[in-house]
Amino acid sequence: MSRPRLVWFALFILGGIGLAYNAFVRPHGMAQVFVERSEKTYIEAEIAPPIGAPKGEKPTTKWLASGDPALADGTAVAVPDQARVVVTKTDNVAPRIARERIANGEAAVSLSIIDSIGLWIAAFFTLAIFSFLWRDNPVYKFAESILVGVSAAYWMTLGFWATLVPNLFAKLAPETVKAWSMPSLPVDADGSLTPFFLALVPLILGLMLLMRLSPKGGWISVWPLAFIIGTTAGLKFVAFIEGDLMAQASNTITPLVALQDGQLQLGDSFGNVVLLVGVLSVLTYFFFSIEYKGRLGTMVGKVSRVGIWYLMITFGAAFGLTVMGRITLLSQRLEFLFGDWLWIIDPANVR
Amino acid sequence: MLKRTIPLLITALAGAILIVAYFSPATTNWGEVVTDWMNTLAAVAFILGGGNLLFVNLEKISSRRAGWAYAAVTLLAFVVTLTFGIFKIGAVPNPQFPATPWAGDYESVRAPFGWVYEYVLSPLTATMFAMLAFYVASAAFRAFRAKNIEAILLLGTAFVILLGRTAAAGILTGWIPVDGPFAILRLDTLAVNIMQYVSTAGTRAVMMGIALGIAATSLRLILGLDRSYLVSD
Amino acid sequence: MARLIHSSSLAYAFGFLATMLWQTPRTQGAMEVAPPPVIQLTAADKPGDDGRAIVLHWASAEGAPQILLSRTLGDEENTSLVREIRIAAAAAALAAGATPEAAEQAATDAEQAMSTNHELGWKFIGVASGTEGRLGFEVTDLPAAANGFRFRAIASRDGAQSAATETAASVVTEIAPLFASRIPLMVAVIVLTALIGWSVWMACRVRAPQLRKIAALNAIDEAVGRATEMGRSVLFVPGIQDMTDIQTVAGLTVLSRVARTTAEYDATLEVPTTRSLVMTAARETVQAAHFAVHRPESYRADLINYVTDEQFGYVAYVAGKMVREKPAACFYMGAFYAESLLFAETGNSVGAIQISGTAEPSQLPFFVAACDYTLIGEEFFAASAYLSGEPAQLGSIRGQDLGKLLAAACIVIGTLLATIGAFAPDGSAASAASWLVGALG
Amino acid sequence: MDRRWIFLAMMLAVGTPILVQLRPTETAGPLSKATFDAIEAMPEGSRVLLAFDYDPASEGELQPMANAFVHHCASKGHRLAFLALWPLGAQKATETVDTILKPFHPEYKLGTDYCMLGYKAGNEGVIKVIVTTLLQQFPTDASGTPLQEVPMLKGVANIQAFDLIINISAGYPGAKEWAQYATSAYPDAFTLLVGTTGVQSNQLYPYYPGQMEGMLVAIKGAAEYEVLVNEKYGKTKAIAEAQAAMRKSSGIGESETQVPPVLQEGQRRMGPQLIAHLLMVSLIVLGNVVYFATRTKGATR
Repeated sequence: MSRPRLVWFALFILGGIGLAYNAFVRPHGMAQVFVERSEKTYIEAEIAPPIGAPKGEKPTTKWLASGDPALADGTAVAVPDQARVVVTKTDNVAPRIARERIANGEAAVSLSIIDSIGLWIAAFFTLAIFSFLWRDNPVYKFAESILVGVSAAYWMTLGFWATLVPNLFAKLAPETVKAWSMPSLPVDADGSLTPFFLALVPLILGLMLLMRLSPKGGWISVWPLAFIIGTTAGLKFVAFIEGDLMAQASNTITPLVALQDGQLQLGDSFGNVVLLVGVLSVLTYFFFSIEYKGRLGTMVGKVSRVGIWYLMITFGAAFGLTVMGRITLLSQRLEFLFGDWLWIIDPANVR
Repeated sequence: MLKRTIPLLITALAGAILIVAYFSPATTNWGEVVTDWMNTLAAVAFILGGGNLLFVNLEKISSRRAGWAYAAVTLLAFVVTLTFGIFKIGAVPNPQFPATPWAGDYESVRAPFGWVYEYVLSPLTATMFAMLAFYVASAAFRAFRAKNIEAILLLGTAFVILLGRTAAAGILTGWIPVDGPFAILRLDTLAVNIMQYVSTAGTRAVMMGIALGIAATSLRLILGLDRSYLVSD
Repeated sequence: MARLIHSSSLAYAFGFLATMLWQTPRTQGAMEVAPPPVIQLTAADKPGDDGRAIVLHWASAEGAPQILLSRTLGDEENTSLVREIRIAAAAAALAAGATPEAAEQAATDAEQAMSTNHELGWKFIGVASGTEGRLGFEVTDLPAAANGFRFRAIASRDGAQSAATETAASVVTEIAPLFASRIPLMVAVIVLTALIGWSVWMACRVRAPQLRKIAALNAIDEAVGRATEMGRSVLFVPGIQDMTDIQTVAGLTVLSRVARTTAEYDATLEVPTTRSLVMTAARETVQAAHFAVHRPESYRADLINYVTDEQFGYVAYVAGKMVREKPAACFYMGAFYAESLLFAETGNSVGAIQISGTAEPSQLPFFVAACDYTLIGEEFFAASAYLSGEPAQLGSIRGQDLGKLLAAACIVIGTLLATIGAFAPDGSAASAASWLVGALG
Repeated sequence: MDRRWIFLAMMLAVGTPILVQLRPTETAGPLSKATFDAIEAMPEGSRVLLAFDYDPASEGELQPMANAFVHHCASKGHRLAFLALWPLGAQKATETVDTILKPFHPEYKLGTDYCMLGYKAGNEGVIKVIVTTLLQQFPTDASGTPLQEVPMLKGVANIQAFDLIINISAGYPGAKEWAQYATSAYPDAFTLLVGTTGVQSNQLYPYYPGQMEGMLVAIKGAAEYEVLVNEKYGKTKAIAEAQAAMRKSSGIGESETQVPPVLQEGQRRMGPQLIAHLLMVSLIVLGNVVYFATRTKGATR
């Protein structure tokens, strides 16, 4: 066995022993998730319009929990022949409280095996990604493959349920979608649902786009692409002139001398001058149609050099600010490993 | 014609209509309608993406290309997650409509899809993001060298901000009185002043430039000057 | 039976009660002298808007610090008020022991009584100062009302209130053909379009402008050349946004040039994308580039692939790919977020030449620090035109510059006016400056 | 030098303070004060729109802000509406309600005191629409209740009816878009407060104080704001009761009221931050020492 391998092997063994000690010898172990299960019965009930409501108002049906007071006082009447539905609700319980309640003999509280396994999986993937810092390795490659597959499916699912169903299908075939998966789909005033034929446009464009998957008709997918590029260009053209160009120019217009109660504010005045010089010199840097040659060109070149200095300070500041966020992310990941998984720190005082 | 002229016309027409539409109360919602369509198209694009992913990985596996086993892992992860999600397997019933299984909450951590998110996707992406802490350190070590004025300004500012935004600022310069003539030298004050004046100036000008750049690029697209994404007939 | 009253109707009733209290002149315990009522209350549709605002004017006596304003209800508000009142009347009758039929009758009576009760159907909209009546008080966000709105104003001082003054006729809001508030923007759009259009025309007819050099652009050929020499691939990352971001489109224009060069040199160009629409567009772009240099046979669609829409899934994939395949040149052109540094540092560790371009101000520092060349902000958009070499596109860059000149002129003039105005806050310079600030946004 | 040494140093610089639970004291800067004051100045019962535009990836920086914002607003008695332009933002909003509103503000009732509008796809497009009509984008709230039946939204035609918008933003769409499409488009109708990640704060400074009245920058901003909020609302009666209940059920814990740990997350994270920043600074110094040393050598050779 080569030396680096030996080192790795030793590290793994040591890590394993550490984990075993942590999990079995320390009083409360590690990586446990506790849950409480409770059952709730739901009944479909018809609620008549209140007395005095304008004529023609129809009764509504609604699912109510079995203990709902409306069922008791007769405001809501259970729909006949409708089976009751029992739903199991699961909630997380903090480990310290859970242990207490289990000791008191509460059967509803228990260790959730599936979630505890989940914690181990999450810890494994965290370490797998970190291993890339050492070098590329099979564990990282495995994690990367999982990440690509899961995330592509995740976004596809979200796109389907959060956009395609409500924005496309619900407009094309509202009755069907309402019965199938969106019982809360709003109904028109006269109680019927009318399809929204304008939704045919994205449907047709979408189908054209999917032609890309076929070997022959791929060229037609350029049409929806052209539509997207055109509309994007139109929308952004106006939005950026209004929101960035004009608004920022407007924000820059401030008096160079800052007065407060007739007193000159030296610091603020200086700041305003610095700001104005900065905006103008950086704008000069972005002048493309003047070469840095000749009298004018040399001058423009000098001003734009000042602009570069401003840019460098801006970038330095942005860099410093960003570092903060990145370090927070790392400390959060380490808190997960030390806290949620290993249980060697407990900042929230729950274990 | 079909591959070039019509797409150019579509781009020009769509762009021009949306610009004009912004100025009249009667047509302002056109932008919203079109944005809605684009969102729908983006969702259709997920299907296109999924199809492509299937195709590429199946090809890798069937031709036994290097790393085909990883392609199989990707494929398996994709298919399993997609099945959990699209079919809402084990979705938590919606308490308002408990009898409609398809109205259930598939994103809950109690449903398989939500479980995969919570314990697989979320730690993976968060850790990938956290890797940045290491990369900013190595970039700072490697790239922040005082080679010339520009580099000195860049690293000097980063230095001030890094110190000014932690408790170190108080330790190093906290003794300078806040309302004294040298208050500007306090690291925290200096950091705020740099951001408020110098860095704001830089950012503003960059943003104005970008706005003009976007406007000009949009115009080039609408006028059909820039058509690099189109294959000639 | 109290449950019959919907909780929202309770809230409504409270609001209603509050409105009544605000409006009813207080007579008892009137230690304070009520101010004289508001006079000359007029309402007019606000011109140049989307039909949702009305401007009120009034005159009030000196010393009436607060004017309480109300309006009549919109159509939907009226319908729901009728419903609330009917249900409340029926509930009251039931609570008093009436039969359901009698309760229904009580509801109908209450509805009929509404039409004669003038105090019902007013909605409190806000408190204004006396001076606002002179300048014009804008009532915004009006709901739809077929018959328009009437308004009432009550002067108030120290809790003592005057009699109510009402507008005589209803005012119907009108939808203008154009937004008056967007006219400055429209002027800006037209001027900018004209400047760019004129520059394009000049460039085509007279002479293309001479442009200053951008180092990053000259480096493109060098980078591709080096990759060819070393026999390694070229990696192009078109950002992580969809085609709905102009940066992605600009990035693809740069891709078009890179693809031409790689096609000429016969180098391998890989383009992993994070959106399938971008993949579609990138394939078209690269194929077009191969056609342009007459090497359509060397185009390979399978090198341009969708990975995943998830930002960090994509990053994990591309970073892994870089470490394994060690591309000799990496291009990052488009919209980037946190991944900018992950890419740039990984690319650096495998010794690639790196050229980047983005208009995300927050990511520029990382590219500037870690890449060999960076197109900063506007440079990135100009690059696509630079690279084409076509006079028309080069002309549009000159138009962009003229736009900047105009913006800078506005800032300088505005600042001068504002500075003069600082010494004379009531002078014409100050008002000119504030007009300019307002017109710009 | 092998950059893996740098990686190791960073791991230690962040890991050690977490293990020893180092916590420096914070004092609030002007931006955090402005943010605190803006919420403080609103009369009780004001309508506040909370836009949760982030996801778990930026949770470390932004969740402490979200917690403090919600606790502060609820302590002032404001009515809260949660919405999200990021798909996972809605989930974050629910979590924040569960960890802050439910235990420390048990009097808050869904519908009358707060409501969940949920996630809506469409990025800035959503903002553009809801500044004029809320119903078009949100016909129902997150649980499917028609918006007209949500008591706290009675009579709300659009988001101009809100007194305050608080945006917790990790990028696009987020603070910039709220400033562009809400406050720039309707300057008089909105007061916008923003909690943001360090990375995009530089880009947002130009909007302060014109389009935003306050801004919390990164974890430092969160920690400062926490200090301000906890000073005034860290040990309220509801918190004391929640802690007493917890002590009763578990039989352990201190008898005195403590500021709940969940409201101190930002301050806690400042420990690793301090050490890591010092490491960064020393790395820059070291890098330059190495650079100048090798350069001088090269020149003499």
